[in-house]
Order: sequence, then C-alpha cells, then structure tokens
Amino acid sequence: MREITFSEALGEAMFEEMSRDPTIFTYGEDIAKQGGIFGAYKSLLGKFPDRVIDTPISEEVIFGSALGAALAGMRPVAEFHFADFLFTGMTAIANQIMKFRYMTGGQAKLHLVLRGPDGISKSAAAQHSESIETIFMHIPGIKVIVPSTPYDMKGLFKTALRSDDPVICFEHKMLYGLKGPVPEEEYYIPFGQADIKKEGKDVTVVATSRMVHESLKAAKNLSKEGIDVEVIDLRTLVPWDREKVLESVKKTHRLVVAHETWKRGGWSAEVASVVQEEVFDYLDAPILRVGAYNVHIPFSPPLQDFVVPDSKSVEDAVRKVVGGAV
Amino acid sequence: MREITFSEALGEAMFEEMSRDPTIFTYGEDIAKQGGIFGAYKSLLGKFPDRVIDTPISEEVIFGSALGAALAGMRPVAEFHFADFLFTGMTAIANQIMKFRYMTGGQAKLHLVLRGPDGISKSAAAQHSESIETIFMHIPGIKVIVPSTPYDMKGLFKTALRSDDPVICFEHKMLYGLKGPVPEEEYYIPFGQADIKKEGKDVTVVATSRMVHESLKAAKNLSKEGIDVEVIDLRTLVPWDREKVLESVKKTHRLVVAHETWKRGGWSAEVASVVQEEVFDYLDAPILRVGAYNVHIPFSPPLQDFVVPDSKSVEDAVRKVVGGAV
Amino acid sequence: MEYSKEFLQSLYVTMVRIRTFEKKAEELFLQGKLPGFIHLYIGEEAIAAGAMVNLRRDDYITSTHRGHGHMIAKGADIKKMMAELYGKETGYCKGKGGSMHIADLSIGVLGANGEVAGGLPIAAGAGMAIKLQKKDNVVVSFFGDGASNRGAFHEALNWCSIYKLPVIFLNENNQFASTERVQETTSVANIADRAIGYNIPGVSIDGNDVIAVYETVKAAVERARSGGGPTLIEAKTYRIKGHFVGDPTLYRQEQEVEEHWANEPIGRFEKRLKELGMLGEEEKKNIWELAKKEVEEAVKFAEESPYPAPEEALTDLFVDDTGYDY
Amino acid sequence: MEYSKEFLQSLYVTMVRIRTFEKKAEELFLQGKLPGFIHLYIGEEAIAAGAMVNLRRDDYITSTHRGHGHMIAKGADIKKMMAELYGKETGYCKGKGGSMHIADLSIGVLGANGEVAGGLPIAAGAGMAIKLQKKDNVVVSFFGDGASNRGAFHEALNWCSIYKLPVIFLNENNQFASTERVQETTSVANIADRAIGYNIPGVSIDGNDVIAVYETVKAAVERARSGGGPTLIEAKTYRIKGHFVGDPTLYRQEQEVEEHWANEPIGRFEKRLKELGMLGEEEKKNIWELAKKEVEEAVKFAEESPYPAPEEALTDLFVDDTGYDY
Ligand SMILES: Cc1ncc(C[n+]2csc(CCOP(=O)(O)OP(=O)(O)O)c2C)c(N)n1
Ligand SMILES: Cc1ncc(C[n+]2csc(CCOP(=O)(O)OP(=O)(O)O)c2C)c(N)n1
Ligand SMILES: [Mg+2]
Ligand SMILES: [Mg+2]
Repeated sequence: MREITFSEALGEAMFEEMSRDPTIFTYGEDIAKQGGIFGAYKSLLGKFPDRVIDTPISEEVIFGSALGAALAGMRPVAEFHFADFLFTGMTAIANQIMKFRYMTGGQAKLHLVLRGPDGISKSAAAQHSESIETIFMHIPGIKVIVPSTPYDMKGLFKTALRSDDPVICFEHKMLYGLKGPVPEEEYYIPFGQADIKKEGKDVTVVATSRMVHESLKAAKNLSKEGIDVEVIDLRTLVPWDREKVLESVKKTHRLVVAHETWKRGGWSAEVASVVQEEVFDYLDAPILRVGAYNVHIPFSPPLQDFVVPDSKSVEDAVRKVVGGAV
Repeated sequence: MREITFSEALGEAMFEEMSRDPTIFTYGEDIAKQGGIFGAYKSLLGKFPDRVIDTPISEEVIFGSALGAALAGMRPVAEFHFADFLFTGMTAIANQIMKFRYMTGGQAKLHLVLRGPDGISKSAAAQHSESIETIFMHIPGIKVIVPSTPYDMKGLFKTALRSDDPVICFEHKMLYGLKGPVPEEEYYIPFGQADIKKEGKDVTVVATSRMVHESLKAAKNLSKEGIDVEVIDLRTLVPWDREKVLESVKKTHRLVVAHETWKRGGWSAEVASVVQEEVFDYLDAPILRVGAYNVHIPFSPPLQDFVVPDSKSVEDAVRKVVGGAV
Repeated sequence: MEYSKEFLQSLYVTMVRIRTFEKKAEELFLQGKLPGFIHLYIGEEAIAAGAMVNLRRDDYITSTHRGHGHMIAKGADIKKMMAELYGKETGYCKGKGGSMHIADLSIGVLGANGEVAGGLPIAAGAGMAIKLQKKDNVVVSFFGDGASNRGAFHEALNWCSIYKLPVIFLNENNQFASTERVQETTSVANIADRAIGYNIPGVSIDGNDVIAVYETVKAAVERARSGGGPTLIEAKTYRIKGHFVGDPTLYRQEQEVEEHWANEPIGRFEKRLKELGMLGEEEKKNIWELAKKEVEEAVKFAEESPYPAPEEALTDLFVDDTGYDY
Repeated sequence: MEYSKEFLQSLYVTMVRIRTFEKKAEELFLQGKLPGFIHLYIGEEAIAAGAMVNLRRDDYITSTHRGHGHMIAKGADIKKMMAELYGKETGYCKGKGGSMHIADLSIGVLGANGEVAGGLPIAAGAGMAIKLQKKDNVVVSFFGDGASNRGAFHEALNWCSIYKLPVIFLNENNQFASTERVQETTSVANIADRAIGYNIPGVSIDGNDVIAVYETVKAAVERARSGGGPTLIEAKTYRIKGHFVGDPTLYRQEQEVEEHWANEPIGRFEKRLKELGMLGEEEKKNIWELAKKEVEEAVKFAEESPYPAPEEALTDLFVDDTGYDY
C-alpha cells in the first residue's frame, strides 16, 4: 500500500470531503497562506479559496462561530492552532457548543469540527505543549478523536466530517511527519472502536496518539524479556471502547494505561476505574497508569524528557505490573 | 459553640484577614453593593470601601489581573460569580496563573485566591450549575479547596488568605445557608488534611462539598441496615490526603467515592485509581464511584434530580460494594 | 414617515403581548410555580418589537438571559415558552433548558443564552454561513450594556467587520448590569461609540421609542442584506424591574424607578397612537384582553402538561447516542 | 526639543545591544544550538528603546513572545537571557521557560508571554495594585497588532479606563500577525483609533523613530503617574524577519522586505545622530563592538553553564511543595 504522512492523511480527508460537500469550510489562524503552521492544510493551498479562511486571533469567535455556522446549515471545521489556546476561547466550547443541543432539547444538529495540534514538540514549553483531551472527556457534549497513525487520522477525520455531533480532533505535533500506509480507496473509521495495534497475552497497554508508538516500542523491548504485551489504541475517547479493553484485560489480567497528559486526573484514571469496577476479579495486579508528572511542560530538553512519558515509562510500568502479580 | 452559616463563615474569614492584612482586596461582579449574589460578602458591606470592588463583566481580566496584582505585591481575591464562567476567563487561569511560577523558574509568589459558587441550586440549568473542580486538579498549578461546613469554610479560607500559592475555592450554592458550629477563636485548617466526618468500619465513602452531607445522610440510613459507613471529607483536592484515605480503606476494605460532578473523568476516578494501585490487596470489592450522569444539568426539577447524585445514589453504591464482596 | 394603522398597531400588539407574558411570568414566579430564575423584559419591549418587524422568518437572532421579549417578537409559540418556564415536557426544550435556554430553530432563534455575550460569536458564525451560502439573510444579535465589556463583543465586531457579515449588533442599554450601573463599568458615554473601533456605523437611539428602533434597525438590515456589513445600534432603555424576579435591588432608590415608569415604551406609544387617532379605547381593550387570554391559555397548557420522565434527562446530548456511557 | 548627546547615544546603544543579541540568537538557532522557537525583534528596536527609557527600575512591563528587546531595554541581564535560550540552569527561568517565558521580577518584567494578548490582563492587575498602594509607578503593556483583536485587549482597556489605572498600552504594529497582514484581520486603519471606545487618548506614531516613541511614551507615562489613567499608543513598524526563525514567509515577497530594510530604526537614527554631529565613526564602532563582546560573553556563559538536573523539573510549581503527588 502507498505510504503518506499523517499530515497528508488529514489533508486528503479534508480535500475529499470538501470536494463532496459544499457546506464544509475551514478557518483559523494562519491556515490559508501557508497551509497551517504544521502543514496540515498544505494540500488545500489554493484549492477552495472561499472555504479556507484565515482569521483574526479571536479564539472565542473562532470556536463560537462554529456553533452559529452549524446552526445556519454549514459544516465548519475550526482550527485551534495549539491545544493550549482552546482555553482562550474555552467558554464558546464548554458553555456553548457542548451544551447547546442538550439545553435546547435536541433541536439542533451540531455538525462542526474543532481540530488542531496538541502535545509536546521540540521544547515548545508550557504554553505550546499541552494535551488536554481529558477535559473534553469529562465535560459532556463533544466527541473526542485522538488518532495515532495516518490511516486512523484519515479514516476518523472523514467520519468526523460526516458526523452530526460536534467533534474535536487532537493531532500530536510529533506525528504530523509520520508516514504510514493509507489505501487509495475511500474508507471511514467509526468512533468508539479501539484498534489492537499489537496482540499479546501477558499485559494490556491502553494508549492513544504518540503514546501508542511509545507503547509499541516498549512492547518490542519487553518481548526480548519474554513479556508479551497487547497494545490497544483507543483512537476515540468519547466514546471509548470499553468492550475491547475489558475483553483484553480478561485475557491478560493486567493493565497499564498510558497517555502524555498529566497523570493526575488524566483519562487513564477513568479507564482504570471502569476496568477495576467491571472486571475486578480478573485483575492479577493493580492497574498502573503512565502520564506526565504534575508540572507544566518545561523548556529545557532534559527537563521536558523527564516530565513527559516515553517508551521507557511504559516499560517500567509493564515490568512492575508483571512482577507485582498477586 | 455558636453557630453561623457557611456564608457568614466566609465573610468572617475575609473580614478578619482583611483587617489584619492591608494587601488583601477583593473584586468581581456584583459583590460590593449587595454583598454578592449569594450573600457571601454581606459582612463586608461598607467595611472596606476601597478594597471591595465591583467590576465589569470581563472574566479574562478578573482572573488575569489577579496574577498582575499578586506580582505587584497585593493579595487579590477574585470572585468568579458562577463556576461555569471560569471557562469565560479560563485562559487567564490555565495559561497564566497556573503556569507563571513554574515557567519563570519559581520567581514569583502568587498569593491570590479565586473563589465563588459552584454546583446545583434550584433549577439554575446548564450554564449556572456546574462543578468543574476536577479540571483544576488535572492541570497543575493551583490549590483546590472544596469546603462542606461553616467550620471548614472559615478555617480553610483563612489558610488560603495566607497562602503564597494560588488557591481556588468552590463554595456549593446549596451550602451558603447551612448553619454549623464555628469557634470565636481564630483557627486555620491546613490544606491536604481530610476530615473523618463519621467513623465507621464497613465501607469508606470519600466525598466533598454537598456530597459530604448526602453521604452522611446515607450513612445514617445504612446504619439501620447494619452497615457502618466511614465518611471522609477530603476538604482539599490539591493536595488531597492520600494517607487518610488509604488508611481507612485498609480498615474497611471497601470504597465508594462520591462527587456531584460528572462521573466520567471526575476526580473520583483519580482517587479510585490511586487507591487500587496502592492498596490493591486490601480491597474486597471493586471501588465504586458516584457522580452525575454524563449530560448537562437540566432545568426541570425531575430531570435535575435524576442527573445529579444524592444520598440515595450513595446508599445504592454502598449496598452494592458491600453485597458485592469477593 | 407615514405608517399604516395596521403596521403601528402590530407593533403595539407585540409590545402588549410581551408585557402581558412577562407580568404573568413574574406573578407565577412569585407564587413559587416556576423553578430556576427569570429575568423580565418589562420596559424594554420597544426594542424587540421595533427590531423584529424588520426580519423575515428565516432571518436569525441570538438572544440573551432576558430573552422572552425577543422570542415573542420573532414569532415564538408562547405555549411552548410557558411550558418551558414550568419545566414541562411540552416546552421548547422539553424542560431541559428553562427560561435562559429557549431556542426555536424553525424561526431562526439561535438560543437565549445564560452566558453574558455568549450569543455574539454565534451570530458571527451564522453571518459567515449566510455569506458562504450567498443568501440575503441577516442576523440580529441582542446583548446588554454589561455584555459590551466582554471580550466576545470586541472579537465579534471586529470579525463581522472584516468579513462584512450581515450582522446587526443590537445593544440593549438598560442602564444596569445586574447591580452595576453602566457608567461604573463602561468606559464610554455611548456604547455605540465603540463602532469606530471596528470601522462600522454606530447609532445611539431612544430604545423606548418603538418607531426609532424600527427605523434604525430597518436601515441596518437593508445595509446588511445588500452586502454592506454590520452595524452597531445602541438602544437606550431602562430596566424597570429587578435584575431577576426577587432581586432586592439595594443599588437604587424606588423613586428613580418611578420616574422611569413614566417613560416606559407601551404607555408612550399608546399616547402617540391615540394622538394620531390610530388606537381607540375599544381596540386597546381588545388588544390587552386578547393578549391576556393568550397568556392564560399558555399557562393552562403549561400547567396541564406533564413533567418529563426522569430518564428523558439522558437524551438529546448527541444525535448519535450509541455507545455512550451515561 | 533638545537632547543631550549622552541621552541620544544611550538610545542608540540600547537599540544596538538588542540588534546584536537578536542577530546572534538567529545565528545560534540556525546552527541548531537553541531548542524551541524564537521570535526576533529585529527592526522594532526603536519601540523598546524609546519607551523604556521613560521607566524606572520599579515600573512594570508585560512583554510578548517577541520579548528579547523589551527585556534588554528594561535592563535585564543578557547572560541570564542567553542561558535561558539555551535551556541552561543559569538562565532566568532555570531552563524551565525558554525565550517565550523570560521574566525578571527584580526589574519589573512581569513576563514575556506565549499567549497572544496574555500580558494585558496582567498589566491591568499590576495597575490595580499600584493604585491601591497609592504608588506612582506605571505599567507598560506591549502587544502586537494581532493581539489587538483578542477579547483581552478590549476587557483590559475598558477596565483600566474605568478605574483610571496607570497603564500604557503600547501596540507594536509590525504589519503582521504571523502569516496575516494587519489589514486582513483588523477592522481599523489605525489601531490607536480603538482608544475612542474606551474614552482614553490614542496616538499612532512612527515606531521606527526612536525619538517619537520616546516622546509619546513620556507624555503617557507622565499622565499615568499623575493619576490621569491609561493611554493607547500604536507604534507602526515592520517585521523585517520571519515570524519565527525558520518561517518560510510564503505570505510576502522579498522585495517588500528589502524596501523596509531601508527604513529600519537603527540606520535611520544613526543618520540623524551623524547629522547632529552626535555620533562619530569611532564611537559607533565602539558601541557595536562592545555590544558584540557583551553578547559573545553571554554565549560563552550560556554554553559553559550546565543543563538543569532532570529532577529539577519537579520544583518551582508551588512555594509550598509539601504533600504534592508529583
Ligand atoms: C460570562 C457571564 N458572566 C456573568 C454572568 C452573570 N450575569 C448574568 S446577567 C448579568 C448582567 C448582565 O447585564 P447586561 O448585559 O447589561 O444585561 P441585562 O441583564 O441588563 O439585560 C450578569 C453579570 C453571566 N451570566 N455570564
Ligand atoms: C491566544 C493565542 N493564539 C494564537 C497564538 C499563536 N501565535 C503566536 S504569535 C501569533 C501572531 C501574533 O501577532 P502579533 O500580535 O501582531 O505579534 P507579532 O508576532 O507580530 O509581534 C500567533 C497567532 C498564540 N500564541 N496565542
Ligand atoms: Mg443591562
Ligand atoms: Mg504583529
């Protein structure tokens, strides 16, 4: 199969759906003239001059107008530039978009998408490095997608562009350049279906986004020690695929949940809590979680490396969960 | 001991500390002329004319200016009016206040307090009923207090007013009128010390704010069925008192965690995850969590009652956790 | 200008219908029949009536927490409104929203809003949609004097100006934001002066003069429909009632209110109509009685309607509700 | 006005020091020696130099992502700046912040800021503190043309106007917000025109003329110190370099940049000084050489400094760090 980058996969999804559906338009800061600061829209350059729009630095309107445009019949795709700046227009999302349909008794179809980069890159520091997907899992009202491969990016995003509910898509900065197989034929990936990225029988590792790759790396290393890790990529957090996770834990009896965001209060806690509640008797060891330390992302490379988890962090947790059998 | 209301307790804390410390000032919407929409500042009416300030409806500056005022030597206490409107100025908190000290290598003491009402009241509906304390536990950089009684309100808030770190205080709307004993003598309650509101040996219930009272009510009912519940009030979420919770679970072997906020991704998941990780071998049943359904707070009374947990929800969870012994 | 009796009476009827609805709502609230809290439009009727008569059914508005008048003038069903105020299943939002969240997408009402200035970004989005769809619709966005100090105001006006969107920003300057006088919190003598900062027309008018409102909005709507872009209109009025029903109104003297009663829009317009010989005593009586009857019927409808079933709380968050862990 | 040679040369020296620092930073970045990303102040030096000479050490500034020039002009230690750019332990933020988060509270620099317009609310708060403390300090808040479209701008200007706070809003209109031209995103010809919306003085000046900047800021500072309240100053300049080092700058032609080089502030001022006979060839050479030497030393200092120990990442979040679950 041909290989394209994560960023090209997003571009293709946008291009195909925009070609099909004239109500889709996209806007945000710096997307029209340079194809986005991480190049995600390079493939749209000059293609839909009226429907790819540069905006002022006005996050509350960037997000809030998506609601208005959806209500008036369009399918807006608003870019948030950096996940950190979701906070800058947060009220338009948390108080307006996420509540509107419910508060009005289901009067509206909110076909709108928010998307943009999250996560660390090379020392972008505290205000340009956040992963805050957990917040959108905690507050009800938006579907949350967190793809890890070009294949998933394209398939999930195409589904997002046909969803009648609001969707937020987090694209990890360090994945944009990642190449992977993507079929030429059209395909869609439904939300709520986790993907087993590697089968295994000893321990289940649940991860998303960049941490899927770190987990696969960890699994490879651990296999040398005779530990057979199953790596499950949730792919979407709202909804998340409980069934596949529970099944896997029933098989392996051990679970590690890994994400880049802060461990404290991160979504790994939700997954861990649900799993211990549902399949308590199957667990042979406490569920361990891997996440960032509870500080902000520091600038200096050795500090950033220390704060944010990587394959080693997953390895350590897996070793502990295997050794700590009860 | 004399009894005063929760709201009076807050007023006393403010009055005493403002009398002592001329750098404390407080501001927000509608606080100066009517003592706040829930009467929290009634005791300050006319007392410190320069230091109790009504502001425009400009949440980003209400919060962001607290940072600037603290850096310039004052001790601001900014009111957020309704927890829902924390989102309206969220970036000033999440990107500025919570990151500043860390990003600048510890250059500043951020003696500032954000405070205001959260939680349900009588049908205030989706945009005036939220409990979003979990978000401030997930993102690092602010201490989180969630008092449940007049005694705790006063003691914790006085500590907040002497803290050199940012503090956010969530006061449940339905508690402002609650009366309880508060000594005349000065006292402070340190952060990170949970309070065992009722001792018990069969099940531990961890709760905060309004759910402490619902849990106590549940405990009373359950005692008639011979179930002896221990109710622990965390009182502060950052930091939270792991030790006391772990000790209690080691004793009771069973845990229910209860909060009013959404169950999915709520802080109960963090507590549950930590407990199963730390004292896995002591657990005789899965940890259960009590929280709101994953929808917004609806207006109509029967709907609101259905969505938000109460003493019955706690009772059900306790019965399940006791019955479901393994 | 010359107006037909029919036209002028229609404005009068709209104002009377609003007034009658609001007086009944006040009465019902004081009787404890309505949950939540409500904000009355009494004394401001000329703005909704004069503005809305310029709009087509498929034109849009965004409303506020004080939205009953906007709804009625735009053509809403007052039965469904009243039922919503009661929290009944037959209400506009099936009881999920209440007074502050009423919407009716079938007549272009993109929601009341519990968040001050929450509607402005939504209006901007609807404006974008109209422009992209090459339609000639317009959006009227209502907001208060207090709202004009929120960042969303600034972002929305700049946004609509640069893209020349068909949005009329209709400021209802009723002299108060809750307990605060407009002069205390707002740095300009006329909110309309802020239009200069966005290079769009700004007009200050007597908001208690329904004809002045009509004509000013008419010109703005014509400009907007023909691609001329946004207008900022400030309609000066006075909030005769408390901020919400039950407001202790410690921030002003009764005498001030009485003086303003003399200037309330319905009495004023009545006088003018009588002078023009366009409103007989009998006609007047009929209009008020019809309005009363209509409202009584709405109350009856609401009272006879059932509350929603509690489990209904778990519907309407998403269109595609499958797989969600409520 | 007549100025002493000493005074004029001091302005020149400041500009030369900034330029020298920035050219070195650019060079180092292109050599791959600096992590993260940096935004250069080249071509805008006259604003920082002309403004800051009016400030005392205990006056405050809030800076931006393009903040090196502000820091240097306010008197920062360029060794610590350079070390921070390298992410070294001896840097201003001990390597935690990097270029975008440098602060020096000892000289009143309340932080660079990675969030566009993030500094404006902070400046408002410092202004409140000064007023409450009855001091005669001032705050200068720097922000870009792009920042002037964020809600924070509006809220901060209104806020400082109503309380008459000693805050000078110094807009650096360098014609671009990242890839977007000011005309595309900003609805007024002169950003200073927006002052009318806040009833404060607004002045547009040639920001490449260091004397014009000096005089305009001087008047504003005098007003502010004597209780006259805020001023909005727009200093028009041109961003000669890319938005960040490495920017492909697809949004403009090289020729346009070349034209603007002819107008860059240092060359212009040099010519003027020479005409006035206030800068000899030898003096000039000395100034540049001294600046170069100073920067070389800073680089040496930075390169010889150690990286912070990884565990240092877990300090500096809170003053009181006890009991936190890192
Ligand atoms: C973002 C936000 N902040 C605060 C509030 C609380 N609040 C509700 S109405 C109101 C005053 C609004 O004043 P104005 O905009 O003039 O409208 P009016 O009530 O006078 O019609 C306030 C502060 C809110 N609903 N939303
Ligand atoms: C709230 C926010 N939105 C977006 C960004 C990304 N961003 C960084 S700088 C910039 C352009 C800023 O333009 P301007 O204010 O004119 O400052 P300049 O870079 O020209 O000095 C943008 C969009 C950000 N840092 N913060
Ligand atoms: Mg008002
Ligand atoms: Mg700029």
